[in-house]
Amino acid sequence: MKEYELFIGPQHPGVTGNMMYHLWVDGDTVTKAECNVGYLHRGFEKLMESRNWMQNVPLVCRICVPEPDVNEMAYAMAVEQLMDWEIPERAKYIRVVILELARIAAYLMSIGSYAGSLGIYTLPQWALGDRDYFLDIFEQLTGARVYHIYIWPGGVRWDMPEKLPGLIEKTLSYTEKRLKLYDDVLFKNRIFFDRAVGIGKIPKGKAIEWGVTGPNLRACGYGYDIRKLEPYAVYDDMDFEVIKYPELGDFDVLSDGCDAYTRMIVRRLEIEQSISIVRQALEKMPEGEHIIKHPNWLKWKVPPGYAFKRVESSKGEYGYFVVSDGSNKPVRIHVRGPSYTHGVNVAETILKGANMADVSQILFSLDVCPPDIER
Amino acid sequence: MKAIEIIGKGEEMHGRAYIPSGREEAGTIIKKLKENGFAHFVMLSCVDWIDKNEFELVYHMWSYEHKEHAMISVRLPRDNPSMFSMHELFPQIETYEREIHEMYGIDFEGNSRLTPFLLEGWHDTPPMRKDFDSKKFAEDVFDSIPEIKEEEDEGI
Amino acid sequence: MVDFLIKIAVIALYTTIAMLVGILFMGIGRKIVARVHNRVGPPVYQGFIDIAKLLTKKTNISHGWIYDLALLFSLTGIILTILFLPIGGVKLLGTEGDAFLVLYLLAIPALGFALGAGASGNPNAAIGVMRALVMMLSYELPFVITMIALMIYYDTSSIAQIVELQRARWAIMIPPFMLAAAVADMALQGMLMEAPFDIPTAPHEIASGPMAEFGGKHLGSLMLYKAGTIVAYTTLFVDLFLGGGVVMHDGSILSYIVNFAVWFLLILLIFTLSLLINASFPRFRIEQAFKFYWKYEALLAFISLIWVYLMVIS
Amino acid sequence: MLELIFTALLVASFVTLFVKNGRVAAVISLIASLLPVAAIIDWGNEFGLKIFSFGLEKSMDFSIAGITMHFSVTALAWFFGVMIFFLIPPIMLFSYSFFEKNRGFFPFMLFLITAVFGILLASDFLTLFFFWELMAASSFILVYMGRDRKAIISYLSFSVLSAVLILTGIALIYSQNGTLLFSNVAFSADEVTVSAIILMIAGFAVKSALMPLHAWAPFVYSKADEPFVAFLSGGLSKMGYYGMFLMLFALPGAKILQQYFDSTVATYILALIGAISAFIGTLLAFMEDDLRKLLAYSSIAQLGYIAVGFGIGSSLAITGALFQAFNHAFFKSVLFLAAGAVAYRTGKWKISELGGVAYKMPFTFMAALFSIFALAAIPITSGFAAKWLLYEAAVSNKYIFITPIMLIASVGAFLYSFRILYGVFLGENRHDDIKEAPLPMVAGMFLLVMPLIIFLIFPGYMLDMMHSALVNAGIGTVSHTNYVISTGMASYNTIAVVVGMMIAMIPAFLIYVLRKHRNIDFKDNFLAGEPYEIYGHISMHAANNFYKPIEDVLMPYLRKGATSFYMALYNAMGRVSKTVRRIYTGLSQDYAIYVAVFLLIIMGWLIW
Amino acid sequence: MRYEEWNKISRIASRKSLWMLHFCTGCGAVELPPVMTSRYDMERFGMGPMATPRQADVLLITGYLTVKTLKRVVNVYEQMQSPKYVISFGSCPINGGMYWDSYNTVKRLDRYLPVDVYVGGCMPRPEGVMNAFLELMKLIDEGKARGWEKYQKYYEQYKRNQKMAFGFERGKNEGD
Repeated sequence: MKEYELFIGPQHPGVTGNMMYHLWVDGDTVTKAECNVGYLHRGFEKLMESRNWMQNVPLVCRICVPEPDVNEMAYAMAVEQLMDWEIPERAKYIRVVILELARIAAYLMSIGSYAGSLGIYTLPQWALGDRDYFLDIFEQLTGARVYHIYIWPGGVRWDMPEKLPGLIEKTLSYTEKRLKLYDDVLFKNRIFFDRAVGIGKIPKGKAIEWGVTGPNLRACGYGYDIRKLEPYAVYDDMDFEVIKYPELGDFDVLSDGCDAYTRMIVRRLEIEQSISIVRQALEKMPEGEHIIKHPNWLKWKVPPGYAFKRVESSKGEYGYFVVSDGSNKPVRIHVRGPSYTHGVNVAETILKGANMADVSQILFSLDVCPPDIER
Repeated sequence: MKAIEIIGKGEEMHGRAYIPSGREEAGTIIKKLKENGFAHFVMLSCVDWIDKNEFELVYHMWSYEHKEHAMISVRLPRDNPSMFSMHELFPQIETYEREIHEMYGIDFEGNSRLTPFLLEGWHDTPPMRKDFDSKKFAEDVFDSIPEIKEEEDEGI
Repeated sequence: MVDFLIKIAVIALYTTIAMLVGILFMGIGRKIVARVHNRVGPPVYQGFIDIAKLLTKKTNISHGWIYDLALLFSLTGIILTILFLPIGGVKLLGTEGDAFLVLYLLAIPALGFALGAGASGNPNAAIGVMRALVMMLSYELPFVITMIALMIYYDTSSIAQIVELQRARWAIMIPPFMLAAAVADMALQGMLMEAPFDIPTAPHEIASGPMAEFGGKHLGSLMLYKAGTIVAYTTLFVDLFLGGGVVMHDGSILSYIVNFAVWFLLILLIFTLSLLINASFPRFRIEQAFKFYWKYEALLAFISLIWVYLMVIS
Repeated sequence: MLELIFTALLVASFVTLFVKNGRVAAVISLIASLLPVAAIIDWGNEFGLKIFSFGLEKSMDFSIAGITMHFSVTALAWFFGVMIFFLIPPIMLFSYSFFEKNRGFFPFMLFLITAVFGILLASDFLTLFFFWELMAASSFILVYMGRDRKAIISYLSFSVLSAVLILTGIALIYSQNGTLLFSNVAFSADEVTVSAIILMIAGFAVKSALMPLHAWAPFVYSKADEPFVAFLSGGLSKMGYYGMFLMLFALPGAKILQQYFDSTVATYILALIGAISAFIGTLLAFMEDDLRKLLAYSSIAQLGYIAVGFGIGSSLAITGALFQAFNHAFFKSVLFLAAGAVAYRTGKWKISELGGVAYKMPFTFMAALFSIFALAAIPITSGFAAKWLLYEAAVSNKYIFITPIMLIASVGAFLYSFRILYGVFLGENRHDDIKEAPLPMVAGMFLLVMPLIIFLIFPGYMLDMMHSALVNAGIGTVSHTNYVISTGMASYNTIAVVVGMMIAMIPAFLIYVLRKHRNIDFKDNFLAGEPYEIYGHISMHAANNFYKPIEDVLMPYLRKGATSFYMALYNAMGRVSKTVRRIYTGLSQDYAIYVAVFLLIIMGWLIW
Repeated sequence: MRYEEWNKISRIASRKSLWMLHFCTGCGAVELPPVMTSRYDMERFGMGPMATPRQADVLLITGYLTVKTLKRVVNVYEQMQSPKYVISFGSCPINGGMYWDSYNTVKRLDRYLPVDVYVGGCMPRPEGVMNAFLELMKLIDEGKARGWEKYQKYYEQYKRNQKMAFGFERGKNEGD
């Protein structure tokens, strides 16, 4: 046997969470990669089938740890569709605010971890420290730092406190200031160019066929964003442009796209975009109810039918397929996590032929999050 | 709906096309849709209709061109279910098929990688089937494990 | 006889102090990096605690006698190296060997470490050692060229002699050696395995590389080795370019203390500089580091060498 | 009595030719190979190694068919004799277990020893050439036994090249001087002499595998029997340097060259070639997967240092070069023997297929470890002193190109050393069914390691041994005591290093002893949390393409430069030899015509 | 030096230098980065993440354990060198938490590994995590953090329970 076997994960600093890539390496070139997941499999979909519609709300947010709100949002939207509910305007705006804040927090985490995989430990410290201020906002808004259980079918759980917009604005402007520092340390660093350009390339034209979504797809030059394609909440009122390769703002377009460099730059730019969306939403937010009146949770029955709702998460397209037969429990809820394609098929294919030193960089640049693969 | 036009059958469901299909023709339908702009394969999911004694496989596809979602539904009998693998059309279907094979016990002809995916050393009924009782299993297995009996000992 | 005993005592004292300084530096280094990270960081004596903990672990795992060589070689080699380096102008055994000897003595711990890592059988460790050796090949080229420049200029290869000859003027004040010192400082970055050259122990890539299987007393001795390398390499740099930190030459007790203090400050300065570079750069891939050293660094080093050569022959 | 030694060696070789049992042949050869050793020890009384004496004569004239062969032993020959003949008994001891059956190794090896003995004793060019060809012929037969076409063809063609170059040189010298006795030859700085010197040095350089003429070495070293290769690399390659030393310093070749070119450029080129040899050999070595080829490239590299020393030409440099030659003779023999021992047990040569041998063959590993320390010039063997002298020489002569190249080549030696250590001996434990090499093999290897440790502590003894050779050549020696070598630039005290190391080892030893440890199986390893048992077998030996990253950087340059050139050369040689083979018709008349034509050409050239 | 005194030095040193294993077994791992980084900075107490089990002293079970992960956790725990400690995060390792009826998560961790400190909550806040570390330091100081000794002493019982969870005892051979 000429190759040796390496395990990246489950207990390894170079893997995004609790999953494993089984690599066959010859010299320093990966000749074969196999993704091995299931370390986090809790059987959510099975558990949801035995809980009623409202009991599932605290469960769904636990599917994706770094950005739980997209789960709540997709689940709520799917249930609302089956119930044929129209939710209050204010709730929609609050949802946009929390979704975008969660996106910023998730991007900060992903940028921090990515920088860690490149060996610059200053940025993870800064980015994750700054992310904590967003968790403070969540705490004031929802009462929890990580699992918010805030977006319910029918609206949001509580109204936004009066003083919160001030805090949010303060945090956002602080983040904007910090982003300049991040640029100096990572995004405009010469060694980052050297390391990331041309690494982990998704072949041209394959991205859509392989099911690549989100920032990873936009880094390949396709301006597809579910917030634009299928606007949910009030995204059609928001003024923003989809960021895609090669329009990378004031960052140099060094590579021909689809690589780790472009993916990270797209993420970096989307933080600024999210900041502007949060500001717009806070500005335009109307007064009014935040939730519609619910039926009794224990007896709540949902009309039969199929519903599929997608939202744009920081990792890509997040979809909930909800099937109801008219009883008080769902027949089937199937979650489409973005990492399902990124982490398994795409990663296995693009790791083949990669340099061993780049494996962890590629995984972090794809922003693979194992909980949404295995649920 | 564009998808219904292309295939020539199906119904609209909450703004999405729902196309029922037979086991054999599913492959041609998906191929046809793929060629006609439905380039993004969203997911493959499975529903266990235990009352009707059948599994329903739902292929979700999305077209960036037409901005439209299509669900192709294939119903299979619950005993010895098997389906044709479509991983050659979209590579990620392989993973979905692995999961559904493991969770429902559906066999996919032509998929050579139906190895354990999420579970390890699983020998019971496939867990996502409706006749598998998760609560009972957990009680049987995990609650029956005894506690560690400690001796009365100063040292520990 | 009394002289001999005094000499032995001085050598033992200085070596012990050097090792303690090295351990202290590990704590100081973590503190400095923590400040860059906006953190408080551990106490400066953290290195002592870590090493004490590792050496008092209950279980110590070994992969056989070759694996234990890592412990024996790494600690022995680094102490031996320090014996041959003038510290604060005190020559210890500095007159008994020269710069080449020091270069090769530094290879003893590295090779011992490599043997231990190889004996653990872990592929991560083997790859880590491969990277460490390639790094060695990379940074040695510019470093030896600068060293040869010094040797040609001072017409001696003994470090003690070079320190002695810098009494009037530190080497770094001579124009070609400014360039050489800049090159040697980047080489030092590689020797100390700080970013962008912390490739051999990259945790995200190879799970801390050669150390993957080390724990307990073995890891403790490696930490001691690491502490020793910090002192050895920075001292080597200070001896070569900064006159060994010698500012007083009268041979009084006071001069020993002052020289020691200056030496301490200088190696702290060099070490801090390397930490600040470490905190602001990602790491290279190994072949990029190799290219960096052999292309740019070696070229600059060679320019300084030729400059010195022209100065000497004219 | 000298004839007796020659006769005894020849008789022994004929006897072993008819002995079928390898063990018996080995014993006979071992005894026979002690004869030259005894002679060396006896002569040692005059040249600095006083042990015992039985009054062996120092010179002899031997006439046959009107040609007189002049033999006499010089200090230089004696020093090379020490280097070479002390190698042979341990190799024979090793061969005792290595060859079950006598397949011709022993008779030709003894023949080879005879030839080497003759070369060293020869005191005229004709005798030298005669024995040189004897050496080439017998070693060719030993190479032929490896039954590898590439090896045979390249060795043959390079031997012929060497012979042609040397013979031409001798002819030129004869045409100038009319005599072939070393003592009577008087050189003058004219074109003919200079070209003779250069031709002869090139001829000798073939044998010592110097860079442009090294192409045969990897093929031959990787295919012939191990004990022979150990001697080929350890001993025979030194014969080339013996010849070079003879031409350059014993006969005043270096001075003539300097006079002729009016500068040191010729010798500088030799030094540069040596340094480049060392550098390229090192680079090629750490990219090689075949253990024997790796050692072959390593030989090319290590032998390059000797050429550097000769090229620099100062007393410091030549001392270093001779010291390096001595060290190389021993450590490289051990390494080849260790490779042989490993192959004897496992049957494998590829580094990527070996692994974990040290756990089963600890003594072989120990011997290899020490020789690798010597190879990498780690100051716990004598390997360092030699290189140190060379560096000192290069720096004190202000050789700003050669010194960095030499130093970096030496750092490169760490890389391939580790490749051998890890790839062959450490890493994944892949060989559960092997055991330690037989006792004679281990004993042979350890005998060869001994000098490396002795001369670590007392390098002065080594310098004493070469003292008269250097003085006779008018070079002068390096000031030294038994354990301190001083140059103008610095001094090196081996006792300080050894004692310092012992003291420095105390803390490490205390930690090692005071804290108990537990040995575990290598399967209980860090696999990112995965238990080994789930997978049954996990391949963990990262030895294939080990230095891939650096290979990726350097290979484009090397491919353009060295490798493709030599491959082209090899292909050309293949074509030439095919043509040559067409000439060998098998009819004796044809051969007679060839010989006549050849002689006519030679004579015509000489007369003209 | 007597064993007890040596022990005391060991305790003092290991209290102030707890190296934790970088192993995110569940969702609790998301609250570790804040603890590690500039906001809470656990390096103040000499704690830091380590890449491999041999180097580490503390194993953090950050949340629920699936059967598949438990196998790895046990392997990792056995590779660590004693004295070693286990801290469990969240409610899932205490009683199963949200996943009390899941077929794939083991519920009570102390039946498989000796746990020194539990942190409740879902998720535990960083302050709670910090408090757990301080608590562990206190326990070490008092000589009460002896989970590893307990594991050695009742090794058979732990092994039996682990095998039962992995499915060996259910009459089926795992891994085929």
